[in-house]
Amino acid sequence: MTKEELKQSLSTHLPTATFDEAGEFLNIIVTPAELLPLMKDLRGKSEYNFDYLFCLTCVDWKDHFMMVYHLMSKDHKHVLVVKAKITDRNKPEVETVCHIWRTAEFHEREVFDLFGVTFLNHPDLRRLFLEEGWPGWPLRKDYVDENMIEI
Amino acid sequence: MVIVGLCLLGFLVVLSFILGYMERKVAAFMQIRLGPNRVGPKGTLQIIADTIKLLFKEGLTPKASDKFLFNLAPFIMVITSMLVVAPLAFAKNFQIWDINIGVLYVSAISSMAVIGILMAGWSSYNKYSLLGAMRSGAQIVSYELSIGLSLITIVILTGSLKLSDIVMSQAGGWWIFKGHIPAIIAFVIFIVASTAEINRAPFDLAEAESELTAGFHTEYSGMKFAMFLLSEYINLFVVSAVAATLFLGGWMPLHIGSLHGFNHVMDYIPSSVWFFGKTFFVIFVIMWFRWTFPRLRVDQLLNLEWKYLLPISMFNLLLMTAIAILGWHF
Amino acid sequence: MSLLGEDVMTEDGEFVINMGPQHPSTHGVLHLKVWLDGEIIKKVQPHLGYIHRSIEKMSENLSYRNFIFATSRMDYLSAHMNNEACALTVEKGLAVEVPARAKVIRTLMAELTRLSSHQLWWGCTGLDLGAVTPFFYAFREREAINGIMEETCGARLTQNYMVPGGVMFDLHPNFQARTKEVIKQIKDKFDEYDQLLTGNVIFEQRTKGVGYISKEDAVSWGCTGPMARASGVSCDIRKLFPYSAYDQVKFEEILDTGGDCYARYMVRMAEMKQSVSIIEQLIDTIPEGEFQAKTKAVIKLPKGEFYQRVETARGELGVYIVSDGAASPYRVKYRSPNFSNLSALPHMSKGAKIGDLVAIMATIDLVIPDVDR
Amino acid sequence: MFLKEYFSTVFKSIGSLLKGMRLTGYYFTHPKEIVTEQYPDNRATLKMADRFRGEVIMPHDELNEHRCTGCQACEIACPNGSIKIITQQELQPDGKKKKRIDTWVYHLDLCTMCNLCIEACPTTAIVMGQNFEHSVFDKKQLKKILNKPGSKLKDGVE
Repeated sequence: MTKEELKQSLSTHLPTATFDEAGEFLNIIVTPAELLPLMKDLRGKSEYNFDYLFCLTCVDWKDHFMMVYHLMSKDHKHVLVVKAKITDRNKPEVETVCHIWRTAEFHEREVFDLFGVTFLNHPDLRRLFLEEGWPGWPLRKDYVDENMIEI
Repeated sequence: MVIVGLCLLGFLVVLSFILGYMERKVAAFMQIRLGPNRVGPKGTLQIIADTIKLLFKEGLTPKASDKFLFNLAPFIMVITSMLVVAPLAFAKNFQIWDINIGVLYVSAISSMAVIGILMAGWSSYNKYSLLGAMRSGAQIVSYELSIGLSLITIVILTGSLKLSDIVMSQAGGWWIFKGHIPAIIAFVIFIVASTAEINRAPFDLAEAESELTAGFHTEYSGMKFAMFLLSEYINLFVVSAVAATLFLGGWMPLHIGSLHGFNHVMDYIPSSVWFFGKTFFVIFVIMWFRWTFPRLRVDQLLNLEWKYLLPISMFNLLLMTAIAILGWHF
Repeated sequence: MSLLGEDVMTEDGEFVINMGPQHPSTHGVLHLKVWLDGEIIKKVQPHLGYIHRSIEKMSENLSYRNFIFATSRMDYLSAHMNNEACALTVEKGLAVEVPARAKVIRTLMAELTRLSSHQLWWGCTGLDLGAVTPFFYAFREREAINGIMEETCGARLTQNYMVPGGVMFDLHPNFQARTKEVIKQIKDKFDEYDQLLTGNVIFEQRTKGVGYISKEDAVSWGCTGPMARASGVSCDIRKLFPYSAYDQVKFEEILDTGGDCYARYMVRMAEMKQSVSIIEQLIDTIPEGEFQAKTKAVIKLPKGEFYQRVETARGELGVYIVSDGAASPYRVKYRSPNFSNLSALPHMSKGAKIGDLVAIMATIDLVIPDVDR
Repeated sequence: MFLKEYFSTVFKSIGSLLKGMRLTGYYFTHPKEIVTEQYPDNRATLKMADRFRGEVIMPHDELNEHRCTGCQACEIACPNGSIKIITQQELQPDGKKKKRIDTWVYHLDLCTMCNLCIEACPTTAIVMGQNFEHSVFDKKQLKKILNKPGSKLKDGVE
């Protein structure tokens, strides 16, 4: 499907979502609660068939977190960016998608490690790169490390 | 007797130096590099420098290890490998102990090496060591069979277990030429199985550097580690010497039928040169294996033995018996 | 956690060993906790982060010209492609047209890097499987390519040759002649590679049927590069989303359906030949002209998000830049190929033997700095 | 048929192994193929590529003059902060004040040889040197001051 068709189809599928077409790919922005059902449909429905999650990350926008999922379909060759806006900065939580795409398991651990976003129902949510008990979440914008050398 | 023993010890240490140097140079030339070339002329003293380094290194003993067995294992390794040297005929009329069951002695003592390996692996209290030792146990126990069977093919031809008799029986020609195809097959099987027996690549599963870091001698350092190396080289020498004695005529010079002129010239070369020449040729072939092939996996190793080497050598033995009975050998 | 004690053996009688962080075949500081039943692997758990250098955080504080250098240190064997990915992303944000000459130079350099990276991999695979000699033969050819790199880019491994808008310098005058000569040499050596490993019965036994991953699993685990192509997943970014000069050359996307270590090996071997063919097509037709487009001294990307993918020697590298209009990126995410490929390792090595684990790791072609970033 | 298969496997396997041995045997008997670089011995003839990036150097001419105006473009361009330029104001004969470098500090231990400072320099005051033998026993020696004592800015370089 082209960008337009995808938008058309998705806006009927999920009317509450907002879209952003400024970039290269079509972006769909949803709430964390809507994320998992949408993702299941995107993977499961044959007209979308997004079988390949090629990038999963998070952006800290100081007042909220934005989970970013880059999806691609190997068959249809279309790309979609799903974004989930997490407004609760103190207790960021979102459903895991690692049962839909296995690659999400490691990527979500990375996001948990560096941003402190908790993925509900994740099978093995531990720190990935940093040791257990590391203070803070390094990729957050307000992270302060006393050992950091300012250049 | 004591003097002979000390001489033999010194000889074996020097021999392992030579083999160590040879291995490095063979490896280097096969790998398009120069190898040791800094210490001494052409790097000949490199191995001595390494020995001195190992001598002065601290011999660490893991805290939780079984200290007695841990310290005993390298000695067992060296002693068992040295024992096998006794019945070998190094040159004409030069044999330390011409025991009348020489072949049996060789194959019995050489299979003792596994005890040292198991001891080292178990007492180290290291999981890699234990895995390496277990692999080695399975390996040596199974390859022992093929070695025995290929040795017996020659014993059938000679009718004697005495190594000096075996050498004398090859005065007219070496068994590898006289014994038709079965002797060649037995020779190949012997080389393959003994490579496995002495834990050298491609059968170095007990060490398996890329899997088990260093296998059974992971925890050894300093002089104790050097003893493992020493025993490895002595084993290499012994195995090659046995192959040379049984199949390539020991110290017997190369004689071709009735070419008397040629045979006469060959007789002028000292018998010890013949012996060591043959031995080093076999050593070179084993080194050649090591620097060419990838390592087998543990189940493939056992497959090779039980599915290929053992049936072939059994059949080969049958064939050889038939040949010996019918007197078809030369 | 102590090495001994409860970690030695689980209640089910499984043996727990720690492979790494210092281990001869983990290709860097990767730590694998392996649960064993005898020789058979029950479970593998990778522990990462021993060389995490937080390149993503560093990039947030560096300008758009400067942040590229650090990516050479991610997958150091495909430093060119990493740099290229960053440069392409910045160019996408700036909407700068790269001169045709720079495009061809980038492609040539990327293919040379791929060739040398695959050669190193070939040597290391041999080494991991216990054959030491291939390593030295591989390094001989790699050395020639590194020599070319050194002459044109000024460095052998971490070249930092790509800049936003093109390449840092023009090609060295010797480049064409020397590359042609080296390519000719390398083509002759492929035969030796086959003699030493490809046809070898021990090698075939060690790799065939080992570490199987199906097509569906490969997509789901996010595997890319030769590893996914060996399972039949068409994922060559050079074909799917051509960048630089890949639309001007003819080459095949190598696909295999084996999905095992041997298929991965064969895919890489065939890819080397494709790289040679790409270089041969481009080497005589390097267009004249500028090698760098004019960019401002201080680059500022417009507000927005930019994503660019390139095919490195190990798979798909994605660079995701979020810009807030300032002189340095607001957020940079590197979707590194090794990270996803490694995540499939526990799945692939289940039921294999210890020796197989080494073979699987070798044919995934792990570069740990790229996993940890 | 089973036997035929069995023996063909055996022969094929041995053949494939011999192929490998032939190759290593070839190299063993052809020592001319050895490619080892005899590094410390060939130091006299060793020539690095002219673009090789070994370290940052500041060329001085025979009058002990360099081309650095102290604009600090390199310092800004350096991603690692391995360059530190200390400048001072100098009173010119015509009464104007002019910036001039006092010390040009180069932390070789931090440098990644990325060449960005050389690219940034507007007066080509610094270039990459070919020397790569940087090992020292004291880390402090890796902090270098590139402008020679008593050197001054070359006339005409702005």
